Formats: sequence, C-alpha cells, structure tokens
Amino acid sequence: MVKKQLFVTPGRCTACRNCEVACSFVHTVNPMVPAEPRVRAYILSETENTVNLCLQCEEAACQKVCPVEALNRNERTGAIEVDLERCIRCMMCTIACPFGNIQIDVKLNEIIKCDLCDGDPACAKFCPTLALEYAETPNPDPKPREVAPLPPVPWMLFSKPPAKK
Amino acid sequence: MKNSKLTSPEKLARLKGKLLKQRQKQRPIITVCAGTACVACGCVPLTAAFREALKENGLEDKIEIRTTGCHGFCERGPLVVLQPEGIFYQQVKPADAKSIIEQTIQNGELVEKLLYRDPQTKQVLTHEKDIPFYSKQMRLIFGMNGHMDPTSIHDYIALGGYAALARSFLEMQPEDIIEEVKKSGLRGRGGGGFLTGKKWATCRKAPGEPKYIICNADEGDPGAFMDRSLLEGNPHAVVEGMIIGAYAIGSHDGYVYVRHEYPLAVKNLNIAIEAAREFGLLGENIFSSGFDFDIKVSRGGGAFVCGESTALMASLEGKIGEPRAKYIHTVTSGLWGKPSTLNNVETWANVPMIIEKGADEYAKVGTEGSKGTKVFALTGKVNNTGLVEVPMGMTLREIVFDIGGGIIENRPFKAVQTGGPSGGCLPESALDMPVDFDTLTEIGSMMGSGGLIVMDNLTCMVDLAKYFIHFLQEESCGKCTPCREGLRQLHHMLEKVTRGEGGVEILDDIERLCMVMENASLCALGSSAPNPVMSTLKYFRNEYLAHLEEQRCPAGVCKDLITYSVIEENCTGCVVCKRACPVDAIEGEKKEVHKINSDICTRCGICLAVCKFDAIFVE
Amino acid sequence: MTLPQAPLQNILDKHPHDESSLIMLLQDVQEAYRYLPPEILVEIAKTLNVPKAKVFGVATFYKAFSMEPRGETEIKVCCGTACHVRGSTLIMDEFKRTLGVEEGGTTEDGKFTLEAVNCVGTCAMAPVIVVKDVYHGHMTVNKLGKLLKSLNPKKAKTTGAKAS
Amino acid sequence: MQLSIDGKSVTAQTGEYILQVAQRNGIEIPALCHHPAVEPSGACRLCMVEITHADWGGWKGLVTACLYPVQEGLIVSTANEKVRKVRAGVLDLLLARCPESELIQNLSRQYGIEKTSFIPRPEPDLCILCGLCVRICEKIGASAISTIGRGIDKIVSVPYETEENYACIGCLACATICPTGEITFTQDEQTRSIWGRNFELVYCEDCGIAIGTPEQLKHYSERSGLDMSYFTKCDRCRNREAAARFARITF
Repeated sequence: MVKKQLFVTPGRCTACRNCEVACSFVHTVNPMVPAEPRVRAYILSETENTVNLCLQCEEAACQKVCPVEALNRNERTGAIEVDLERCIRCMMCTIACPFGNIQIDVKLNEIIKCDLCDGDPACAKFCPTLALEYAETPNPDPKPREVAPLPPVPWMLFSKPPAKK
Repeated sequence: MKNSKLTSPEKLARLKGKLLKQRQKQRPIITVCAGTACVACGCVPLTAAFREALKENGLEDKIEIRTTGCHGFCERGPLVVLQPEGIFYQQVKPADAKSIIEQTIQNGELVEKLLYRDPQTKQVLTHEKDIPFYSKQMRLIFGMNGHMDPTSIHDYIALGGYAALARSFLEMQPEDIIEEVKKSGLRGRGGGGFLTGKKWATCRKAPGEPKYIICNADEGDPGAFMDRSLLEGNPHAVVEGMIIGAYAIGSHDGYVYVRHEYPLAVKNLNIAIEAAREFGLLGENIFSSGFDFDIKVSRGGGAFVCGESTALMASLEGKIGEPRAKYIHTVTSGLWGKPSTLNNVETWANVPMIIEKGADEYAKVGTEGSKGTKVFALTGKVNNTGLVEVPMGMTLREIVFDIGGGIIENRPFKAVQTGGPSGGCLPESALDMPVDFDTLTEIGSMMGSGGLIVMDNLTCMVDLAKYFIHFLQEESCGKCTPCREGLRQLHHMLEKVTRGEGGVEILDDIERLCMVMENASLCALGSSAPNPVMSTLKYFRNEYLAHLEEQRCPAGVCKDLITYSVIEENCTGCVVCKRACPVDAIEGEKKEVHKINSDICTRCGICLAVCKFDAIFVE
Repeated sequence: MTLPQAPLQNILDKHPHDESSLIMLLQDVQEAYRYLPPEILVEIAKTLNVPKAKVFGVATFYKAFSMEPRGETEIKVCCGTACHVRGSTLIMDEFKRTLGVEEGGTTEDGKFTLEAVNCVGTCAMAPVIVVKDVYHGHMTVNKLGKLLKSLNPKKAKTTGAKAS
Repeated sequence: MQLSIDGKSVTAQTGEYILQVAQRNGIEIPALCHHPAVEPSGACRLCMVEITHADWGGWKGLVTACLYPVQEGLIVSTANEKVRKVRAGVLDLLLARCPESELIQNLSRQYGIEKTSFIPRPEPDLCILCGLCVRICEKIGASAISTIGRGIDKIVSVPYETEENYACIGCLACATICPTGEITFTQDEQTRSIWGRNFELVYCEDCGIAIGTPEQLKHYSERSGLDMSYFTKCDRCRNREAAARFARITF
C-alpha cells in the first residue's frame, strides 16, 4: 500500500491561514493557553503565497542534533515526533533545522513540530484550495472545495499575517 | 629459571616430588612469622639476627630460616617456631636469636623465658599444638601459612599446592567443578553468605562475553584482617582458587581488587602471580589444555563502600565508587556490563581445598546451613587477639574464652561485635549460640567478613554505636538520600544521647529513622547501617536509658556525662598527670595530693592514661 | 610552581591509557608528588581521554588522594573498631594537640600530616599508628611523645604535650 | 507481558521499568532523580514501591520503581501504608537537607510533613544531589560537571579550570533539568553566565536574537556531524526564508 503523504502546492495557497488555525486548534490542550501552530502561511508577494511545515526529512538534522534521542519517527505515520518527556529544551533542533520547522512554544515551554496529527493532519482537512493535501498522490486538478467551518478563534484577531520580506 | 613451565599436571607432580625430597633434607627450620603485625613487632631485625647468629656458629648451610605469613597469634609477636619439633617461641627479640640457636638448636635446651605461659593455668607450654589458642582451632585455610614462605611457589607446590588445579583440568569438566562447589555448600565469606556454586552456575550460563572473575580483597571492615593475612601469607591459594573458578565459569580475565592500606599483600600477591605465570599456571594454554586465564591486580583508592560489589566494579572501571541497584545481578551484568563472578579472598582460598578433598569431605565440617571453617579476627578486649580459624557452628563462648583466653584483666564481658559496621553487638546471652550465617542473622547481627570485637564493661554501647555511625557517615558514598542524609541525622541523634539530651522519646525517632534507612537505601552500606544502633538498642537499651534518664554513662566513656577526680589514697603527688594535662586543670604541688578542677577539665583522659598509681577516678 | 615532569611521564608510561587505569595512575602520582597537582590531573585527563570533571570526581572521592600537598611524614592513626575500643580517640586527640592540626591537616612547616585511617588490619596490636609505613602497636600517650621526639627533635621541644 | 499495579492490570514490554509503565498508565509515583533523557540512577529513593509475586511465597519487598525491571505477573503497590511511610521518611530527610526548596516542601506536604523532624542543614542550598545535572552533562557529551567529594560533603561542581581548558559549553541543560532550581544562570544581551563563567553569544544572522554560545554550537555541530552553517539562524527566520524558497519550486 502506498503511504499517504502531506503534499504542499504553493501555487494554490491563498494564505487564508485556515491551516494555522486548524493546527493550533487540534494541538491546544488548555483553551486558555492556545498552542502555537506548527504550520505557517506566508504572503510572499501580490501573487505568491505559500505554507511551510515540517518535511519529515529522511535524514533529519533535528534528529541528528538531539542529544537525548527525544525526536523519534513514528513508523506508522512517518512523522518525526517530539518526546516531551525526554526533551530537555536545549533548543538545538530549532537551530539546526534548515527550514525552521521545529520551534519552541514559549508559553508552554514545549518544542513543537508537525506530527501529522497522528495520521490525520487537520491543516490539510481545512485547506480550501488543496494547497495542503494528505493523499497518496497529489490531486492534479483541484477545485476550491467546501471545508467545514472552523470554530471561532478570537486569538487570531490579535495576530497579523506575517509581512512579506 | 629455564623452562620452568609446567605444561602438564604430571610435570607438576614430578616437581612436587622433587621439592619434597629437598625439603626433607633441609631440616631443621627456623620459621619466623612475617605477617604485618609481627613485622610491626620487629621480626625483620630478628630475622637478620638469626642469620648473623647462624653465621657465627657456622650453621648457615645446615639450618634454614623461613619467613612465613601470619601465624595468627598476633598478640604474641614476633613469633618463632622451630620445625620439625614445633617449638613455639613468642615475643622474641633480636637479642634472643643467639640463645635460641646456641641453646635450643645446638644443645636441645629450651629457652624458658620465650615459651608461652597460659594466662589462666600458668602452665608453660612448649609446642604450638599444645597452646589452647591453636589447639582449639581447625586451621584448614590458615594451616599452610606457618609452613611456607609466601613468596616461594616451590613451598606452595611442595605442600600440595596447585594439585587441585591439576585435578580440575585433568579429571573434571567445568560443570563438574561447579557441581562440586555446589555440593560442598560453600557460602561467600565476604558477608552475604550467598551460595558460591549457585553464583558460578548462573554466571556460566549468563549470555555475554567476556566473563570476568573478581577477587574482592577490599577488606574494609574495621577489625577484620583475615583476607590481608591470607594474601600476605598464602597468595597462591587465592590464585589457584581463581584459576579453578575461571575454568569452571569460562572466564579469561581475572581481577584482584586489593585495599589501598595493604601494601604487603599487594607485593606478595604480585610475586605469586608472576611466579604462576612463569610456571605456566597463568597465561595462555594452561596445562596444555588450550585454556587461557590471567589476573590483574588493582589497588583500591581508599573507600569502604568499594567492598560493595557494584561499587568495586565501578572502581575497577576507573570510576567513582558508587554502587548501583542490583535488581539485575552482577553475575549477569557486572564489570563493564558483562557477566562477572565476584568472591572474596577467603572464599577463593576455600576452592582448592574443596576440589582436592572433594565436596563430601569438605561438607563434613560445619553446620547444616554453613559448611567448612571460618576465619575470624578476634580483637578488642580479649587476651589472645589474632586470627582464629574454627569450624562453623562453634559457639562464641568457645571462641572468646577458650581460644581468646577471656577478657583482659579478667574484667566482665559485655558484648561482642560481629560483622563490622554493618553487623551487630551481641550480649552475653548470645554467647552460647553457634556461629554460622543463619544464626547470626537471626539474632540481629551478621557474619560479615568475620571480625569479632570483644568489649568489656569499659565500653559504652552508645558511644560504640555512635562510632560506627560516624565511620559510616565518613564512608557513605553520598549517592542516595537515606544513607547520606540518614547517617548525618542519626549521628546528630546519637551525639545528643551521649550528651544525655533528647529524652527517652529520641529513641523512637532513632528507630523510625533506622526503619527508613533499612528499607530505602540503595546498597547494603546504607541498609545495614542501622544494625549497630538497632542491635545495641535491642540488647543494651538500659545503657541508652542511663544516658537519657540519669545523665549517666555507665562505662565512663561519654565525655559530657563523666567527671574526673583524684583518688586521694592512691595519689603520690608525682605531678606526672599535672604535667601532662593539656589544659592545666590539675592542681597540687609535688608530693601533695592533686586535685582536678572539673570546670577546666576537658575529660580528655590523658591523666588517666599517664597515671601509674590508679589514682584517677572516672564517674 | 613548575612541577617536575619526569615522574609523570614515567607514571603515564607504566599504565595502559584507558579509563580503568585512572585510579592506579592517581595512586602513583600521589606517591610521587605527595598530592594531586591540578595541572597533572588535566594532563592525565587528556592522556586517558577521560573528562576532567570525572578525574576530579574520582580524585576527591577516594581517601588515598589529596588535593593539597601532604606533609613529609604521614602519621596515620588507626581508628578502626578494635583501636577505638582500646582508646584510639585519646591517641588521636593527643596528636591533634601536639601537632596543632586537625584530622587530615598538615603542620605549617609541612613536616607532618595527621590522618585518621579506618583499620590498617593489625587490630591485635591496637591501638595502632603508622608512621612512614612503619607500624607502631600498643600506642600510649607516653610512647607517642617519645616517637614524636625521635621524628622531629627540634619541634618536639617547643611543642610538648603542653602545647595548645 | 501483564503485571498488576495497584490492582490494575497493565501491559508492559521486556526491558521497561515499573516507573515507566506506571506513568504511562496514569499512576503517579513521585521521583526526583528520574528523567527519561538519562539513565535511571536510583539516588533519591522516593519512587519506592512494594512488589510481590504469586510465586514468591508471600515475600514482599520495597524497590525503586525507576530501576526495577518489569516481569510477568509482578504485583506492585505504589501507595500502601508502608510505601508512604518510607517515602515520608525520605522526604523528611530531604526537607532537612533543603528546607527552602519549594518542590520538596510541596511534596512533603502531600505526605503530611509541614516541617522536618530532623535538624536542618546549616546554610542549606537547594541541591538534593539527584545527579541529573551530572548525568545530562555527560549525555550531552560535555562532562563538565561532576560530583566532588563523597558522603555528606558531596557537592556538584565544575573542576577548577583554566581559560583555555574549559569543558562547560554553556548549554544550560543542567539548569533546565535541575528539579529544584539550584543551578542558575543569567543572560543579558551580551553574555550568558553559568557555573561562574561568562560566555559570549552567537546571534541569528537575520534578526539578531541570541541562539547560543559559540562553544555550544561548535559542540553540537561536532557531535551531530552537521556543518556549522546549520547553526547560524533562528528558527523563525529560517522558516520564512525556506517558505520563500519553497514557493518557487515547481513540482
């Protein structure tokens, strides 16, 4: 069986930030302390948008640099997951990842990265344009689709999309 | 020495025959004990004096001088035994050498003043075998000591040494050896009393290579020195035991971890190992069997806790000597995580005897659960201090009174401390108990490595418990909480008791703390640390109560509870005490009766120590 | 202070260069230099490829080692059980007083180091002290004075038993 | 394999320890010297539990959960009276050692101890000698700290080191793992200080926030085999930069 993968097609991204909200939502444990999203949407120019999230590299720098074997691949989903019990917050993984896709959630003092939502990534589910899709092969001709409405997320009001650089 | 390698058991037997013939020719022999205690008493100049005297009389070639390992009767050193008659001279001074040679050797007359006089019967005894100290013993392990020069492998072989090794290589499979050791019922002499054969069997079966053989010679228990004397006096027995063990278990690397304070033991052991290598008994292809084994000697760094097997192994690895949990046994994962068999010196020394005599013969000695003999270091307030080897099951009374000759100056017996700092103090009521592993554990003490420290009425049991706790506090590695913090607090508490403070309630606190330490400590040092306190509390509670309720130290030891005074009738006014007093607390001119000013007196005890007229009174 | 290099090199050559040699190496250094000079510990750490912190940990864990120079003459007072019950405390106190140092201390002139040791294994002659590897059994306060005098005639005159 | 913890039947793998299995099943056992990142050591003795087995003929014993390997049919009690008594005793001793530690105070309170019944240590610090800092430093590969001395005088320290001969890389792992907050550090815009030594800082090439000490980054580069160029920027800057690169990749 071909494994499902998370495909990113930057050209389809509208930087609507549904993915960020969905990600934050599924990873929040305490509603008073919302989790930082593991995926980031960027507006690069008038016409260019994209999302960035962990590529689950085969030879991952984060894994190589971790001194306490706190980053391990989940063989079922293929995601590299953080063992927060083992992690000593040395932050070296966050520095070593060439894509900046492993970060620290300062509020929670937790290292965060995409864990593919244990095989059912919320970002892809809520992406209206299939810029993110979780499938065996990418859909060649996507039409914008209806996605389930996201619950109200008041904290989004206080953060602006990152400005282009 | 050319081609001295003993490539086969037959060659060993031939060499033995040759050596025996030589030995018969060379009689008589003057044996001088050169154990550490006798060295301390001056046996080295004595030996030189003997050589000198022999020369003077032109006897150098006719008489042999043999410096041997410890004979055990350290109290009376330096010891000289004339063989073959077995004439026993004690406390021999270099000046006596000449008279011994001229009177005894040349004319067959005894030197009366050097003979042993029994302190009880006042009888003068000529021969070693007649002296009660020796006659009540059963010297299976130590017997050889008096007959051989520990630095001579020839002596050892002549006395039948390495025959057991030859037998095990020639006639036995490794499994047979283990079976034999199992059948003998030999239990570890280091303290735990674990069945040696069972240990070997598990180690042999444990997966993992290489396997290690370790000899624990880190004899840390204060008041125990049998391992030292064995290594000093008969190192080959230990080496032979280890080779047999290695062959049985399938190990090629052996280690001996010797205590830092035992330089002579290290020296003699190294000489023995070197000789064994030269004779092909260590190294590659022993007895042409294809089996390789060698031994390294490692000196300890001075830490009591390294007598604990896992701490010892850490130390061998070059690490801090901290123990680790033994939920996975060292026979499975020991030195460098490999299967390791660790036995102490005396245990290894028992092995050749078991193989040579056979398990059935060996097991005839001892009690149901404890077979063979045990060497005890009999010390303290007893007349005949020294090393004594007795069959398991002998009573403490026989050891202390018959062999030990009773208490110094016939004072009343109070207690005997067995098993070192982890053991317990036993009262008079326990004197008729047979000494073996199980009985001692039952009555709240333990065999330990075999120290027996005898105490009389001048020993304060609270002070003694405090002494042990202080010792352990100094020696605790500090890794785990209950041991490190518990000993600190227990010491505080006992100090309070020796000051008469804290009320009777403090005893409950002490007992509660002991319970925590016993149950929660990481290694045996911590979990058995309460033993001296618990056993003295059990058997000598009245002494604790005297301190706490009456502010009185019955033995006159605890400084805060005693006063020094002068017995006027006895004082001659010699001013010796006055001069010695470090704080000028003694008043009185020459020829006047002195007086101790108890406000200044620090109760240091010097006046008592220097007074020749028994005029100082402690209360 | 520059330290003589020669003994160190000899010592290093004597043992295999791995962690298990550490304690033996330190023992030889202690013997040659009478303490463990920090620069030598650093050298040993490098040679054996063992972290310095570990070398220091080991050096401070075992009693045989000293981080301060020890006196020319080491006086070891046995405080084993047998010696204790036969009065070693008194001997120890007397040494402390006459030498003017605490347990483990070294006299100002660097002549003596006073040390308490736990059982030297000659309990039969308790109480025992060991001076320059010579055992003195059945110690008494009187014998102690004489012994000190023989070891250091000058000092003993000024600091007799009366010294504070 | 199956074993029972406080009457609950739980599943475990060979090679696991009781504590691991209990924690996974939501059974709380206090442990101070335990951290999954390092080998268990059994120093604090707080995770004592009582074990027995149907085949042991009624024998019961107290063991440390962090080090006792699970076995089929093991019966574990983590909170019976004996266990609580021993733990209370250990906490009482720790409270005497570190009367000012909030962590120990809180734990002690759970065992009914408000104040230690022993004599508090004079001039106490917060160090309970759990050894986590030493073990994590070794694990990271710096081995800059060690226990010094033994017994009641034991402390954790750096050996005296010279400027050119320093093993600490200033990574702060020891301070992070320390359960009581005894190991402290300071950091301002220019320097990070720990164990009495000041470290320079390396800053993100783009945004300029501090990302570590030169020694730390070098050590991590060496031990991971990653080139030093991996250690030049902060995560956020990298993330943005990478996003821009990805946008221009056509699949």
